[in-house]
Amino acid sequence: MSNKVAIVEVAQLPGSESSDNYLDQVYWVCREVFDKAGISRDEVGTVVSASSDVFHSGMSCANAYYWDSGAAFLKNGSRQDGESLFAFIYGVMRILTGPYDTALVLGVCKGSENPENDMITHFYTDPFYQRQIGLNETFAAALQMRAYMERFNITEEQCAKVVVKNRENALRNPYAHLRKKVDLEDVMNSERIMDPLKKLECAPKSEGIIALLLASEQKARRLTDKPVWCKGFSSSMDAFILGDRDLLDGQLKNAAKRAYDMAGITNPSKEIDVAEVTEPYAFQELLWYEGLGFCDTGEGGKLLDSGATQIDGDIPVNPSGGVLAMNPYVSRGLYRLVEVALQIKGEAGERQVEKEVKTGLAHGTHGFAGQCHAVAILGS
Amino acid sequence: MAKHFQTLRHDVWLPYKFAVGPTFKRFYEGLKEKKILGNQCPKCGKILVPARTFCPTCYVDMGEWIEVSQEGEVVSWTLANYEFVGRPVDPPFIGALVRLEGTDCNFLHLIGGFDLSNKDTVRSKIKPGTRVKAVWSDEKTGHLLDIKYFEPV
Amino acid sequence: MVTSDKKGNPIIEAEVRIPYELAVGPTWYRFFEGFKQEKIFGTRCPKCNRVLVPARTFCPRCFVDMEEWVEVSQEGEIVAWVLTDYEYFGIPIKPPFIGSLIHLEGTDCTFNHLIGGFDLTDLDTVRKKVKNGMRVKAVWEKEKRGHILDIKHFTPV
Amino acid sequence: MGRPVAIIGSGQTKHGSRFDVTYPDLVREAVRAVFEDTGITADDIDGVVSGTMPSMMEGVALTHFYFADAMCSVGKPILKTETCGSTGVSAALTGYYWVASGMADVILVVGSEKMHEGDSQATMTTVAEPFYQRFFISGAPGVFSMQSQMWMARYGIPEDKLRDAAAKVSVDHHRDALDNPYAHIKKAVTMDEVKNAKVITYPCRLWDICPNSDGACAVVFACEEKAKKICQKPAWIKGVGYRGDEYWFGDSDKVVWQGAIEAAREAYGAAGISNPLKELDVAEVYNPFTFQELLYYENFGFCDFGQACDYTLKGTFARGGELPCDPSGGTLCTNPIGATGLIRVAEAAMQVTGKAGDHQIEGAKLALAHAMGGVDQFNGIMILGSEL
Repeated sequence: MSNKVAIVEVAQLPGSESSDNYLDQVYWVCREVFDKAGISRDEVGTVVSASSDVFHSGMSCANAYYWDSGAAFLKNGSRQDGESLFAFIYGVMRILTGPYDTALVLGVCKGSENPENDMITHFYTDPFYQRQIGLNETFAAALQMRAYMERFNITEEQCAKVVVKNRENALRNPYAHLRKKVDLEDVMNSERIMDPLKKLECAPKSEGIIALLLASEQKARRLTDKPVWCKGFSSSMDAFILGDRDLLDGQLKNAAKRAYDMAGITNPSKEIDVAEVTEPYAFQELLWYEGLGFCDTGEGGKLLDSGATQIDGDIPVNPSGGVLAMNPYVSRGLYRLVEVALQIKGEAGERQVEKEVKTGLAHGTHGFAGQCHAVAILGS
Repeated sequence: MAKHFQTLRHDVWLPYKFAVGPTFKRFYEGLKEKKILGNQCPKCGKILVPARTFCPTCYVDMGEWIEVSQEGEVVSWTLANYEFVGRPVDPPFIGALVRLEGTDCNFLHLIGGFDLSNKDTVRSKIKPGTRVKAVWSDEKTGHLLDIKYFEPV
Repeated sequence: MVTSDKKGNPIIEAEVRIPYELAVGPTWYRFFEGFKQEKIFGTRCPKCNRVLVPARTFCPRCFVDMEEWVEVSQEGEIVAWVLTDYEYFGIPIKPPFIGSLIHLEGTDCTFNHLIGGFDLTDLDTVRKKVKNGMRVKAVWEKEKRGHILDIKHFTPV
Repeated sequence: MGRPVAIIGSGQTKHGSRFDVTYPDLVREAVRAVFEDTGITADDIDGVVSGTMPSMMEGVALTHFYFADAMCSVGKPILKTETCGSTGVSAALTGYYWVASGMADVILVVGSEKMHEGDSQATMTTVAEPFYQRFFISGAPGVFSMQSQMWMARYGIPEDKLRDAAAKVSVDHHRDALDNPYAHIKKAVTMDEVKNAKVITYPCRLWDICPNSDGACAVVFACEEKAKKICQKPAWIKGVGYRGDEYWFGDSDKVVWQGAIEAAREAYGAAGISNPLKELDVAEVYNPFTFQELLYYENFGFCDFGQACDYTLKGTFARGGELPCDPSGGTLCTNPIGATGLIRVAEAAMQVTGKAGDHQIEGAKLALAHAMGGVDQFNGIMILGSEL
């Protein structure tokens, strides 16, 4: 995909619990994007947001509630439910189609107002089979982790080290929710809530309200010196029943391949300069390395051990601290995307990676054990 | 959840009636008779359990109903040690994927029948490929937990 | 447990209850603090000059902060009303009740609240009593809890 | 704008009370119907769009996971569009933009709802937030009752005349639904029955209000090349429009309703329509309430403000009239919410391709499909034509 749509500006709110009202926060983050881009609300063409009703503070038809706070009064807009990278993808499609030359993309989830994620994800289940066994996202992840350890000899320490790496990175990210260093021992000794999964290997429940302004090539060049181009994207869905799937060979490869093809990437481990992946459970970051083609199947643990995915490595993964440090369930995919955009712009502050960033990858996942994946490739 | 700022508590509290449909109805009736029922795809030949209306791969109506084996191998398992909403039983309990003999998918259920209080003991007891068999609850209501759990053979 | 619907189809009945706790935030907080003093506050938009009630953080159309607070009139005209006389699971107010849109004097939108203070059991009597354009005023509860229902209802003047 | 996009076929379930099947099986019924209608298979589809109402409606969250197999979306890219009552049209728009942008050639759009499994009024209550509006908005009928009163007051429409016009809308659509094999409510009603029916929220009476339905609809969107290859008579998308108002019900005018007016204007502009009454051959207007359908005639420019009752009473919008509206019986007779807007789109496509069977409007070439959502907040429109 040539340079047709760019991210012009981004704004994000921190993940920690805020006493502010939801609607005010949505307004502030949109206001910030407009002010940075130097445009008024009237100039915005279309608005696409991402939110899920169950993660939406107990209000149904979520986008009705924040419609005008999200700058969409009397605009042509829409909403994506579930993975927030969908909203980015849909925003890009709307600009490509026209007549709009700008799109505001919004991710909205005030996790502090919601009950535990496990309670909410339990309602992803069908009422007839998996709900009766008590399945939720953590339960499914634990089954996936055991299978991963046993099939490929991934060790518990390798999984735990993902937490150490990402939580350390989060110390440099002012927006991260958990900003406290943990060491390997802390992780290994944390409560085994769903053995082999330990408490510190599970992402928290965070706030996350985030906005970005997309523009067509012509418009983007007028609005910014540093456009970040959308190079490719895709998503892929897996079967619903957990027992019908190979939990270690899911749909990520499919989503990544389609996105790489669009972006003309043939060797991701060489061509991707930085990646932000959605790892609500620590071991998943290793498994996603494989799905994204950063290493071969079963080699995720070794890639981590090599140091390549550290912030100063060859292919830094989650320099922001990732989802383990901040998990605004619905908007976490857009947080990944915005972090990659900041890395490409060179505006990631203390968490800016050392190497030059030309091409970056953002990944989002939703559903049990990665039932649905989305991948977006950005470039300078 | 006491917070240091003013909040408004409200619950989403709603009633549902889920349509069971003929396929799960028959599956539940099997459970009442201590039978685990699957069915076979006429196209790819796979046997899926619980029984389905259609084959998720071939998208055709499933064919013949089959009583499947009550024994199988553990594919993956987790020892749950915390209380969560919707839990099938109080912790500790083991959730597992079990490949029942002769079937072509993994069956989500529980493993039990021995002391679960120590993770190391549990780990020595359950290995990949460990054979387990269904243990039935005394009372059958047409619910997945009519099978109490699977226990090592 | 599987039961049956009216036609004998198998169903499973269940209730789902999910708890949420919402941050009130400074604008609602100040608005409801006003209620404790029996005052209704709106805010004025510095750009379009409209006064909106309840008070807002920002103007939804101009997308700028609304920082000027104004106490608005407790009297206004009924713009529309509806008598609800059926019940459903979780209905927040016990029927019969009248929901309405009221144009409070000096504001530039309508305010959503109840009309009451008289017998609501018969639609025809209610229709004789309540007309669009009629003047109503706020009636306050004695005990205030910083809640939209600290105003008990609006009643004909 | 973008490349040409066509609808190459649609499929609907039998709508109504469907406790006979599970929710995914109901969805599959619509998908199988669209495969039959178009002759394509899952392999021909590049991506899937799913649309439903809030998770709270049926107690299963993120239903696109639940329907993954039933929608043939495994291994494919997916989008999940949800905009309250306008979901069906919003999902259709997603399918349209996906193809028009060149990012896919063939997209399957699926809308569904199984309202009998939940409590729709209780679910609607959760659409209003608990700080302010929840206590005063008594489900959907209350909102529309207030809207119709404001309309009556603004134009001085005599109550008897409005009552007669709304009753005629109800009588006509209940008769229309008898000719629609998929419709839910199949019962002819008389003017007297409508006017004397039980008051739900004054002035809305029982026969002025749509039912709760279970049902699903599937529509396939394709680019020009694929459409011409697969389908002999595609329905071309001539224009789309969508607008949303403020969240608070009391903030904007719902009589001269800018959201509805602007959504129509955007779609008409793209389709080159300047006189909708003359140029459109049929319209599938979202009409969960008889009074609201009348109000839409005015906002969509089918007639002047304050005139809808007169036009309706002389038969302009009935079958055989100048611009037949909702010959399918519309939302008034069938309302599986997440599917409802998509059914409007499917019906409009069927009309311009001559596939509407017993409720076909002869020679229809240009059709409008519409859906509304939120507390009178969202309006979405798609214009379909028989010619590219």
